[in-house]
Amino acid sequence: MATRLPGAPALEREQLLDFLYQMLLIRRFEERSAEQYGRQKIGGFLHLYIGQEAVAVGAVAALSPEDYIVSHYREHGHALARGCDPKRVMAELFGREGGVSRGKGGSMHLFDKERHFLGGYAIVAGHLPIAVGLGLSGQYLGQDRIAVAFFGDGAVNEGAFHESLNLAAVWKVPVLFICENNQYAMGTEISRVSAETEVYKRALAYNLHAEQVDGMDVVAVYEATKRLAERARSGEGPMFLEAMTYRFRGHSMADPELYRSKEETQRWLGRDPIARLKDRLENADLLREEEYTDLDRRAREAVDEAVRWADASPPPPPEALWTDVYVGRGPVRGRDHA
Amino acid sequence: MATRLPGAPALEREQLLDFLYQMLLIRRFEERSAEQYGRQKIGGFLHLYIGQEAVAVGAVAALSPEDYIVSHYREHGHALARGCDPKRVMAELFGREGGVSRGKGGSMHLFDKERHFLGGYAIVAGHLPIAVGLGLSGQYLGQDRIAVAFFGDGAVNEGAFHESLNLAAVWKVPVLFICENNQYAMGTEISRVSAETEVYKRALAYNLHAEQVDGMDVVAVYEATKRLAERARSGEGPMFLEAMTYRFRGHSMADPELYRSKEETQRWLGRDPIARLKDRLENADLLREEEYTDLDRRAREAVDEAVRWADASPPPPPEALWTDVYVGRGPVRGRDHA
Amino acid sequence: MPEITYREAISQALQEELNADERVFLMGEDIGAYGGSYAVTKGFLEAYGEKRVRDTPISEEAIVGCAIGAAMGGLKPIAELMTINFSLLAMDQIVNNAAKILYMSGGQVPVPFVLRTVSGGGLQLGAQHSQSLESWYAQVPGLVVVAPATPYDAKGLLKSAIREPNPVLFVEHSLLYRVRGEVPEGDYTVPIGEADVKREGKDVTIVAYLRTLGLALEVADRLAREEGVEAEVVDLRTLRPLDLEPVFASVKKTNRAVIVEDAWQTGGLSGEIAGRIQDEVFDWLDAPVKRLNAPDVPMPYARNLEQLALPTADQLYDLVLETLQ
Amino acid sequence: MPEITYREAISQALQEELNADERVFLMGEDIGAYGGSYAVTKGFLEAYGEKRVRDTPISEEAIVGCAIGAAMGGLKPIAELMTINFSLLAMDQIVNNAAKILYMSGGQVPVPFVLRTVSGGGLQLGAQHSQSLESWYAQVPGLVVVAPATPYDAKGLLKSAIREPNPVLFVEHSLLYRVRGEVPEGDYTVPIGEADVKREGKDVTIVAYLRTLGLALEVADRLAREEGVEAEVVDLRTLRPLDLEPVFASVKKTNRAVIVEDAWQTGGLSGEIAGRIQDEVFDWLDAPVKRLNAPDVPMPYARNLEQLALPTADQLYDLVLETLQ
Ligand SMILES: Cc1ncc(C[n+]2csc(CCOP(=O)(O)OP(=O)(O)O)c2C)c(N)n1
Ligand SMILES: Cc1ncc(C[n+]2csc(CCOP(=O)(O)OP(=O)(O)O)c2C)c(N)n1
Ligand SMILES: [Mg+2]
Ligand SMILES: [Mg+2]
Repeated sequence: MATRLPGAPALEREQLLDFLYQMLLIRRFEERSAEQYGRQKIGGFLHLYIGQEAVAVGAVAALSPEDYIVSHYREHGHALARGCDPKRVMAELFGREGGVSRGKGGSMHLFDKERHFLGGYAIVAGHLPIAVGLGLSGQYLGQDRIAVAFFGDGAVNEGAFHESLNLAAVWKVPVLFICENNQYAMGTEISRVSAETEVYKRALAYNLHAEQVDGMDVVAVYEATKRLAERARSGEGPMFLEAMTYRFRGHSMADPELYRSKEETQRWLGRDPIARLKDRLENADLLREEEYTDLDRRAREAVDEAVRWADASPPPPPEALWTDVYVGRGPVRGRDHA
Repeated sequence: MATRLPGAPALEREQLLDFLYQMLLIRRFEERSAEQYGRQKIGGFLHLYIGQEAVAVGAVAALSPEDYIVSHYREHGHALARGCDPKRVMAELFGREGGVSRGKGGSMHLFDKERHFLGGYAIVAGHLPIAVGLGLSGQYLGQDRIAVAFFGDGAVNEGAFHESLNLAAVWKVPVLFICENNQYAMGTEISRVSAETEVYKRALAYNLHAEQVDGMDVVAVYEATKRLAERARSGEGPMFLEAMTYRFRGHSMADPELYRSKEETQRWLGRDPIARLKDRLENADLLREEEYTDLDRRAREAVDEAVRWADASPPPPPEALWTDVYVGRGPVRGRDHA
Repeated sequence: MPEITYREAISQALQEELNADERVFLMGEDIGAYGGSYAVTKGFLEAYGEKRVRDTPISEEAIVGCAIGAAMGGLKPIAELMTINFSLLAMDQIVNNAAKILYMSGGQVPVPFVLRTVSGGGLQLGAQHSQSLESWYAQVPGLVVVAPATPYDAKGLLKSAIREPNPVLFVEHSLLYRVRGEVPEGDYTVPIGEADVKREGKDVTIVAYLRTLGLALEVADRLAREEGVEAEVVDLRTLRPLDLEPVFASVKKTNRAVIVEDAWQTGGLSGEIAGRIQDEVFDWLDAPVKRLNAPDVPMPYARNLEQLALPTADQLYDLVLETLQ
Repeated sequence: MPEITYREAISQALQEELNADERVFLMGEDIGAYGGSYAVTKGFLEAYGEKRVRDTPISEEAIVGCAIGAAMGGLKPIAELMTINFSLLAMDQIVNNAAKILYMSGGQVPVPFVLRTVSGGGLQLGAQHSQSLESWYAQVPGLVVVAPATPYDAKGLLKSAIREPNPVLFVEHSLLYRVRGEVPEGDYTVPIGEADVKREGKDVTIVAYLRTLGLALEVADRLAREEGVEAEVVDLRTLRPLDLEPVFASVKKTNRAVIVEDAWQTGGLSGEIAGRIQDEVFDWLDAPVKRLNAPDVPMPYARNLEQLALPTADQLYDLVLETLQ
C-alpha cells in the first residue's frame, strides 16, 4: 500500500485517515442531531454543518492545540474537530448538565476552555473582535499562539467584520480569519447583498494577506491553513482565508429552502468532501473499502454513544439558574421568586 | 483680461471668483467663530474648517441644488458653500433663535431643509447610512437627485462606513461619499489606525468607483465631484472621492496639538487653497490684487454682519425646550418641573 | 369578525399599507426570498417586487440608518430587525439619530418610519437571542414605542405606526405569533398612546404588556374561580408615550397593583410604573405595589432552566394573593 | 491627605495599577498621543509606551470586543469609550458578549475588564453628546456598573474595578473632573456594591449619584440653613449591584425620600429605587417617594435651554419641601 497522496507529500496516511474519520464523525453527529431535534430532545435553533466538514477538519488540524478558536452558531464541526468530547457536545445540545457549557449555552454556545475552544456566538460577526483580543493576548504575553475565527459569508457585511480586520491589521495581531463562504446567509444569496462576491477580495482592503481555497477539499484547506497560521504566528499579522463551500441542509431546522434550486444543491452534493477524500485515497491506493466502512462504523458508534450519554445526563439543577452570573459575587436579584 | 484658466477650460471666470469668495467667506467666518468662542459667545465644541475650504467649495459647487448634503460636526464650510445664510449659521453657533436649527442644534448640528442641507452629525460615521437612505429616496421616487456625505479619515474605521458603502453598492444607490482626508482624527495620525492609508483604496473593496483628488485645489475638487456626481446620477451607483487635505487649526478649540510637528503644519500652510487659487488666477491674468482685496472685504463684511445679527438674535424662548420632540404630539413628561 | 393569528394580523396591516401608499416599502434581513424569519412577510417579494420588499445585507446599523435617510427623503420605510437582540447593533442610529433629528434641526426634519422587531424569550434560543429590551427605547424622548399583545391591537397599532409622523419602534413578541383573535378585515386603527383595560375587576390591578398580558388574563380567571378575587387587567399597548391614567383610575378603585413584565427588573418599566403609582395615588394604596420580572440572569438554554427564567402564572398568582393580604 | 481633582484621582489609580500589574493595559481613542479627551491619561504614552497605552481606530465595537477577547486571554484591559453616547456603538459587545460569556460557558470563561466612559450633559455639547445612559447597563445581569461622585471614591472604586473578576462599566461624569477632594496617596480600595451615606440627617432622604450628589449636598446645606431641615444624602456609588439597604435604613428614620438623577425618568434608576422603597418600607413612608429627573427632551444646544434640561438645585429644593408637607 502507498503511504502518501500524490500532490500532498507532507501528509501521512494516518493523518489523512484521521481527516476522513473526523469528517465522518461530524457528518454522523449532525445527522443524529437532526433526528434528535425531531424528537424534541434538542430545542431552540439547530444549525447543521453538513457539507462543510472539510473546512473545520482541515483547518483545525493545521493549528496548534494552544491556538484559540472562536466560531459562530454553526460550530458543532469546529468543536468536534478541536477534540471536544462528542458526548459532552451532544449533552449540550440536549441542555444537560454534562454538556460542554453545562447546559446553559446550547447548540449555539459551545465552550470548552480546556481545549481553548472559546465559544460559539449567535450574534453574526460579534465574535470577530473577540478573536482579535485573543490574538492580542498571545502577542502581548509573548506566547507562541494565534487566534482563529470561523464565520460565514453573511458576517462580512457587518460593521464588526470591518472594525476587526482593520484593528488586527494595524496592530499586526496574530489572528486567522476563516470565512466559510457557503454562498447563503439564511435565504440570501451572497451576490444579492455583497458588493463583492469574492470575499477574500474584501479582506484585501485591509492590507493583509488573503486567499481563497476549495472548502470541499480537506487537504487543500489543511495546507492553506497551515501556511497562513505559520505566517500569522511568525509576526506577519492577520491572515484571511476564504473557504468556498456549501451547506447541504437548510439554514436551521425551520428553513423551507425556497431560495435555492434543487439543481444547485445537487451540483454541490457531487463535491461532497467526504466522498472526495475517500475517492482520492482509494485512487491513490491508500484506503480500502472495508477500512472506510470501519471508520464510518466507529463514527456512528461514537455518535450513538454520545446520544446515549447525553440522554443519561440529568438536566441542570434549578440552582444552576443563579450561578455563573458573576465570578465571586453572591446571589442576584429575583432569586426571592424562585 | 483672460476669461479661462489654463487646464480648466470649462470654468468661467465668474465661477472661479465665486470659488475664491466662498473660500474667503468660510475662512473669515471660521476665524471670527474662534474669536467669538474665546468671548464665550459660542459654547460646546467648535471644529474649524480652516485649511479645508477647497473641498466644500469645489464639491458643493459641482452639485445640483436639489442634491442632498449631510456632513459631520466639522460642517460650517459645507453649510456656507451650500448657500446657508452666514447670519443664521453664526446665530446657530451662538445658540440663538435665529439660528438655522433655531439654537437647538449648535455648531455640530446645522440643518437647513430648504437648501437640502440635512444636517451635521456628531457621531463619527453615523450619518453615512442616512446618506444612503437619502440617495435611495431619490432613486425610489425617480428624482434626478443624489445624496452627498462629507466625513473624515477617522470615520473610515467605523462599522457604519463599511455597512453603508456595501449597502449603497449592492442597491446601486446614487450617493457620493466624500472623505476629507486631513490625515488626523483628533490627535491620531491615519497611519497609526488605518490598515491602508490611501482611503480610496479601502473603498475599492466595495466594487465601486473611487478616486483621490488634491483637496487643496478647488478646481480639481470641482471637476472630480462634477464627474463623479454625474456618474452617480446616471445610475452607475455610489461613487467615492478622497480629498487630500489638512486642517490648519486644532481638532477643536481645546486641542493642544501635541501630536504633530510645526514643520508639517508649515508645509501644508504653503498649500493654502485660497492662496493657491489666488496665485493661479493672478498668473493667468484673471484676477487683480484690488479685486482680491475687494472679495476679502466683502467676505469680512458678511461675517461682521453675521456676528452682529447673531448677537442681536434672542436666545430661544424657554418654551422651545419642549417643542420638536415629536411631530403632532403634545407636551412631554418632565414638563411639570419647568 | 374573522379570527386570525397575530402573525396574520401584522401581515395584513403591512399589505394594506403597501397597497394604500406607494411610498411605503419594507427592508430587512431575509424578509424577501426567505419569507421572513417569523414568516410574516411570506409571499411579499413575489407580490410587491424587489423595489418594495428589499432584502438587506446583515448590517443592522445601515438598515436603520438607511430607513432614517429614506424617511427624511419622503418615503415611509418599514424596516425590520430580526430580533430586538440585534437592535443593539443599530442602537446608535435609533437613539442618536432617529430620536433626535427633529429636535436638533429645530423642528425642520421629521423622521417618520417604523422599525419592526421581535422581543422575548421562551423558545430556548439562549442568552443572546431571548432578551426583552424594549424598556430601553421607552426611555428615549423622540421615539414612540408600541407593543401589542393581541391580533386586533397588532393590526390596528401597526397601521397607526405606519401613519405616525414620528419614528416608531414596533415590538412584536415571538411567543404571540400563533395567538388567535378577532380582527376586522380592511382598514381600522388603534390609537398610539392609549392603554387598554382588557378585563374589568375591583379587587386588584394587574399591569401587563406583550406576553405577560396572557399571563395576567389567565391568572385573573383563576383568581376569580378559585378565590373570588376580581382582578382588573390593564394592557399598556404603547410603552412610549406611556399612558398610565387607566392604571391610576384602576388603582383608585382597587387600591392594589401588581406589574408583570418579561424584562429584568432593574431599569425595566415596572419600576417606573410602580414609582408613578405610589406618587400619583399614594393615599389610595392599601399595600405596596408589587412587581414580577424575570430573574436577573442571562437566559439559560436548558429547557428546565429557561422555564425558571421567565415570569410564570403561578408566581403572578402568588404575588397577587400576597398583595391582597 | 492631599487634595486632588477627580481627574487626578482617576489618573493616579490607573498609574498605580499599571505599575502593579504588567497585564494591565489601556486602549481607546486618543488616549495616547492626544493625552485623552479629558486629559486623564496625559503623559501615559511617554511613560508606559505603545504596548500598554494603545491608541485605537474610531471603532467602538472592536475596542470593546477586543478588550473582551484580551480579558479571556488572561490580560486585564482597561478600555475607554470617549463618552457614554458612543457606547451605543459597542452595546452589542457589552450586553451580548461581556455580560453573558461567563454564563453561556457554564462558568468556564470569566471576562474581567474595565470599560471606562464619561456620562452627562452640561457643557453645551448638544443632543448626541450629552446623555446619561448608565441605567441601561445597570439593568444587565453579568455587568458591574460603578459611578463615583468624589475623587476619593473614584480612585478607590477604579482600583476595585480593575481587580474585579467581572466586566465593569466605570462611569465618570464630565462635570466632575475638576472637583477636588482628599485622596490618600498610594493604594486603597472602595468596595464595589456599597452605597454611602454622604451626609447624615433625620428629616428626609435624598438619593443621588454622579453629578447629582453635589446637587443633593448643596440642597441639604441650604435646607439646614434656611428651613432647619436635616436631609440625609445617600450616594449610590455602584449602580449594579444596587445597594439599597442604606436607603431603606435611612427612610425608616426619615419616612420621606427624594431621588435625583440626570437621566430621563422613564426607565431610569429613579423608578426602580422608588419602586423598591415603597415596596420594602411601605409602612414607614409618610409621603410618596419623589423623583427629580431630566425633562424628557433631547439635550438642546443653547445655553439657556440646556440649563432647563438638567435637574437643578432649586428644583430639588422645592421637591424636598413638597415631600415634607
Ligand atoms: C446580528 C445578527 N443579525 C441577524 C442574525 C440572524 N441570523 C442568524 S444566522 C444568519 C445568517 C448568517 O449567514 P452566514 O454568516 O453566511 O453563516 P451561515 O449560516 O451560512 O453559516 C442570520 C441573518 C443574527 N444572528 N445576528
Ligand atoms: C462614534 C464616535 N466616536 C468618537 C467620537 C469623538 N470624536 C469626535 S471627532 C473625532 C475624530 C474624527 O476624525 P475625522 O473623521 O478624521 O474627522 P476630522 O475631525 O479630522 O475632520 C473623534 C474621535 C465621536 N464623536 N463619535
Ligand atoms: Mg453563509
Ligand atoms: Mg481627519
